[in-house]
Amino acid sequence: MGVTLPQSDPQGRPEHYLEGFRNRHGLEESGVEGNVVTLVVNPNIVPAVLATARECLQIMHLSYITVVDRVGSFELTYELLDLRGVSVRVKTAIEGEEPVIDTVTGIYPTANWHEREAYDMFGVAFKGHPDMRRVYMWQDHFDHHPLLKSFEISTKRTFEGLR
Amino acid sequence: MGVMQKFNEPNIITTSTDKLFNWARKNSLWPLQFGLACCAIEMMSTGMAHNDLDRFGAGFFPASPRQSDVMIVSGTVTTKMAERMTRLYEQMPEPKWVIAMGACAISGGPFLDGYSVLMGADRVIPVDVYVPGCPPRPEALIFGVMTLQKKVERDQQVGYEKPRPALVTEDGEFLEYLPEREYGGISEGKAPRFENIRPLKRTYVFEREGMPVAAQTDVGWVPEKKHAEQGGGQEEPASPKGSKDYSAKKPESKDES
Amino acid sequence: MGTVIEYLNQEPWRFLVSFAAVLFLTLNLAAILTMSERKVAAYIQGRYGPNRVGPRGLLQPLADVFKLFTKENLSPSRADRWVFLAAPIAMFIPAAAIWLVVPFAPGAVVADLNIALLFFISITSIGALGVIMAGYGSRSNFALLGALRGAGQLISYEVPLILSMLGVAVLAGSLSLVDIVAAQDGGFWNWYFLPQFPMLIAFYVAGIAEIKRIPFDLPEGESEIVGGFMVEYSGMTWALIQASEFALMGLISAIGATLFFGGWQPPFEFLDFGNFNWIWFGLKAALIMFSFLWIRWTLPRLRMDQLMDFGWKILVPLTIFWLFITAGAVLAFPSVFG
Amino acid sequence: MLEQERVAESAALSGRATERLTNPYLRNEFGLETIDLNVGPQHPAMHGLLRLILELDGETVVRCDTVMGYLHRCQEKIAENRMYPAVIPLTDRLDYFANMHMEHGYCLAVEDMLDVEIPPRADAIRVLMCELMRLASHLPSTGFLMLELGAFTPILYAFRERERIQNIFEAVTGARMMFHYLRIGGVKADLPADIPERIWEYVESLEANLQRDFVDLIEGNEIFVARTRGVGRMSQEKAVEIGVTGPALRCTGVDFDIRRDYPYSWYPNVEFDVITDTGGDVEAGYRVRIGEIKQSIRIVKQVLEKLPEGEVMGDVSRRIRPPEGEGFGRVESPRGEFAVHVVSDGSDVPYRVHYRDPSFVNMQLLQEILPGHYLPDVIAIMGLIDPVSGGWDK
Repeated sequence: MGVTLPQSDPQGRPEHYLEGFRNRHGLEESGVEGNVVTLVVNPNIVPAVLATARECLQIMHLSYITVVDRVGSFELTYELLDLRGVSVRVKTAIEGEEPVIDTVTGIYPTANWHEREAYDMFGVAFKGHPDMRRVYMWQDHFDHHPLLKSFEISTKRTFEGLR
Repeated sequence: MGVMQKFNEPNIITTSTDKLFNWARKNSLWPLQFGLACCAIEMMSTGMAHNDLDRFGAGFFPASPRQSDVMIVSGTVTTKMAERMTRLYEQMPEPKWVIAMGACAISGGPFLDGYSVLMGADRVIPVDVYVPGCPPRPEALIFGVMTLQKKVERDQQVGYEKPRPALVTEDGEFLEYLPEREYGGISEGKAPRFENIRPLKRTYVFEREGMPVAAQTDVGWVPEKKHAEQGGGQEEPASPKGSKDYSAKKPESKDES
Repeated sequence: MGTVIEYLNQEPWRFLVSFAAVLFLTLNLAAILTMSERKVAAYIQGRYGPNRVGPRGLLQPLADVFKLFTKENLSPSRADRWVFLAAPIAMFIPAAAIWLVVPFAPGAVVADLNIALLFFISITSIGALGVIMAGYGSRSNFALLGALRGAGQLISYEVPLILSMLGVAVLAGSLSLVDIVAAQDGGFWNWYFLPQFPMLIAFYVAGIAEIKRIPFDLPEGESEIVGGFMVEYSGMTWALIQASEFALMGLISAIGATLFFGGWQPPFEFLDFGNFNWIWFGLKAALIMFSFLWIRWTLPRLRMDQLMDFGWKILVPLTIFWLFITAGAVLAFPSVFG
Repeated sequence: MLEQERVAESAALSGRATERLTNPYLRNEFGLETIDLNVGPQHPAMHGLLRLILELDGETVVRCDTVMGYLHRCQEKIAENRMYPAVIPLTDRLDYFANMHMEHGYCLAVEDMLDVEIPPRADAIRVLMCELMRLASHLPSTGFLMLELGAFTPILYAFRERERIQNIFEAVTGARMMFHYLRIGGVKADLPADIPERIWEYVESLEANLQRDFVDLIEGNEIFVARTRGVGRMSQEKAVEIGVTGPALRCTGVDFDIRRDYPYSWYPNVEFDVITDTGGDVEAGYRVRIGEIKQSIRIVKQVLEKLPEGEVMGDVSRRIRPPEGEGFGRVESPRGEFAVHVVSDGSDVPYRVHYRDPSFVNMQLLQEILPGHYLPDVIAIMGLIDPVSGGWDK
């Protein structure tokens, strides 16, 4: 049985998706510009939001998970594509130095390695992840998370003049 | 070569056998299939039809290190790969050479401030020929192989002591991993030079017929006048600005480098 | 000068001198074949082969051999040393020994055994033993996999090899290669490749499998298990294994030329050179060797289960079926098939 | 002494290694007597530096674990340390078989933040270069597939074609592989005068010998069919679930192509059709790639016919300081969907650059579909995904 994809012209679909999310979850912010639906959501209901995206709205593809280290807090962006022109961005912000969030591997199995990479680079712990290991860095004696702003590299160029 | 070790300075027997075996080794340098990154693609196109490395007898790329003579380090050596690279270097049988191909293998290249990149393959294994470029053109790699052939031609079995690979400490005891300090230094992006690798004496001179003697330096042609005041840099070895001794203290003091 | 040849013709010396000549032939054949393989591969792939060493690259095998002489002979620390070192010898024996029974020219055969085919079969199985010893001896997973594949392939492809040769033995009525070549005299229409064409195909394919070349390259799966059983060998031991592989290739093509293309028999009566007929034998063997090289650089590799299916389910029934037909033909028309 | 250290080390890492040292006839939880084969970082068929730890029962793979990071070059950390235009040469070294696409992805992401209007000629040149790069990447990937199946000759023909494309790239951009030709807002320099004819000639010659060198030589070969039909077969749900994109997804029948579904740059003015296949196995992947080569040739011809006039660089100030916010770029690279997410904090240096590399995501297939295959099939499936280690290790 093949995968059924929505028809090709993304006319009313972004609004339809926004409706689907609005009446199922309490969203902090939400907006539609062009073919992109942007949602800002509380971290603990992220798996629920993605579950509705996957089951109810048939958005099949999780493109990537971006983690941004806003020094005090971490900003996660889940980019979902429905493979026919519309993309949905679910954004959350996790406070504190030790970010912990539920995993979405159960809903989108492709998130497995994205979350492992996020853990390896930022230390974001994903509760319930099948094998939470480092992806890139060597396991034994490297206990830093390199992409944190606190991990200084010695040849940091300072752009005072241009800041 | 038991009999060769008996003599301590070259004589008629060793020089003639050297000439024969060096001719043989020069003409059948089998590079190990050790492609790391983008330079591996240029290494492959060197072996392909357009510019053919097989013409020099070096076209047979054995996949196992046991049957190869040259290790062409083509690409970025990360710290995680450095340990594998030294193990591969150890597994190669003795008359072995290393060509560091590409800026990454020479000195870390465009990833200078990478936290997991080893600043050059010569930090862990002795390198014979450096082929600059990012990635170097296939012709440059062929020029590197020809340069290595010239170096192999002048090899001597007696009276020339090859530098020890990195995984063997002063008293000859094997190390399993790179020493802790090696990891530490790297994560701050300024890995110290590994001090018990003595830099190779740069005795190599590239003979080009018809060029003035001064031009035959290894640092490329230098104008006559400038060359003179440089003290004719050809004789004394161009050692780096003084390799610092890092073994004693932990390199956490930032101001030192 | 005549007396020296007289003296050398007596039994103990004759065998020693001819065995030395055969060994010299085998090693040189291996060297020539490595060079021709690289050149043929190059021209198939649209590039020049080695042409910098000596005149047009002809000294390349010499350079390779001398370099491999002076290579350090490593053996892994956990390896079983004696099995590790005995394996190349066990693989080189069949390649060197079987040349004794091959008739090069009329009357020019080292040992005219009347059971030459039986001798050929029994000695080639030592090669299979050599592969297993090499794989087991070097104690690495890749070598173990290569050895098990080699054992499976070599032993199971000896069956069609034997059956395909029996057809010729039935026709010629004797196992001795000299008689088989003698039975094929007259023009090329008397050669056995016409009545035994399916057997020739089976022999050719089983021969490729016997010498472990693509598409039956599994023991030394270049891109899967890196070097197969040869992964831990370096220097002279590796060179001996390579030499045995190429010599066996030359040998299989020589035996093929003898059985199916009438050994040193000229294709037409008037082309008979008397004692110089070995030119025909060399030409036929060279053509078969070239076809092995040609196939190596065009076809991909089979998988282990496909290899086994092809061997047992296609080659063996084909050869048995054609063996019955040959036997029936010989019984039904004794005059025609003599 | 060395042995004990290794045993202690492996005891720390995973228990099974130590048990195996003491009891060689160890059975795993399925009751199978398996050996651990370490298809290590340096392997002729691993498309770069990937280490597969295969648990083999005989020759069948029982479990597969991938270890990556052997070419982790800290691209994202260095990108946070460079000014916006200086990151472009770094993106070339991401997926070094599709350099143009990487640059294009990053430039689209930054242009998404700046409100700059890219001249149509620059867009057309970008599409032309990207399609030539797709040719120069699909041809060697079919060649590598055949190399891993054991045939040594197709890779030579593939690289002969790639050399010719690289000559064209050298004439246009000045470099063979690391072009740094795209700029934020347009393209560095206009095409030289004779380039359109040269590209047209080359594309004609490629169309002629594509049939002779690649399709006739490979497609009908029984051994190729035996080795690839039904190998690595995956259903459409499994492929979409794992997030596979590019030829590996299209070979299962899902017709998703970013150039058509999320149109960018000049692709709306070019017609081409998305090649899909129903097999879902390695042979289908090969057929999809050959089909895409033909489509790329068609696109290149259309772009050459309708190449618009005008300058090639939009009006972008020399110092690029995008306003605070985020930029998104998504491009169809030869291996799948390459997406870039740039976060800027109003300064000259990107605050965070995140690359979504297709090889990284497609490689999750290995853990899903490998168990049950033979060892040679593992190599064929690597040919289906055709990952590049610069991409997945970033």
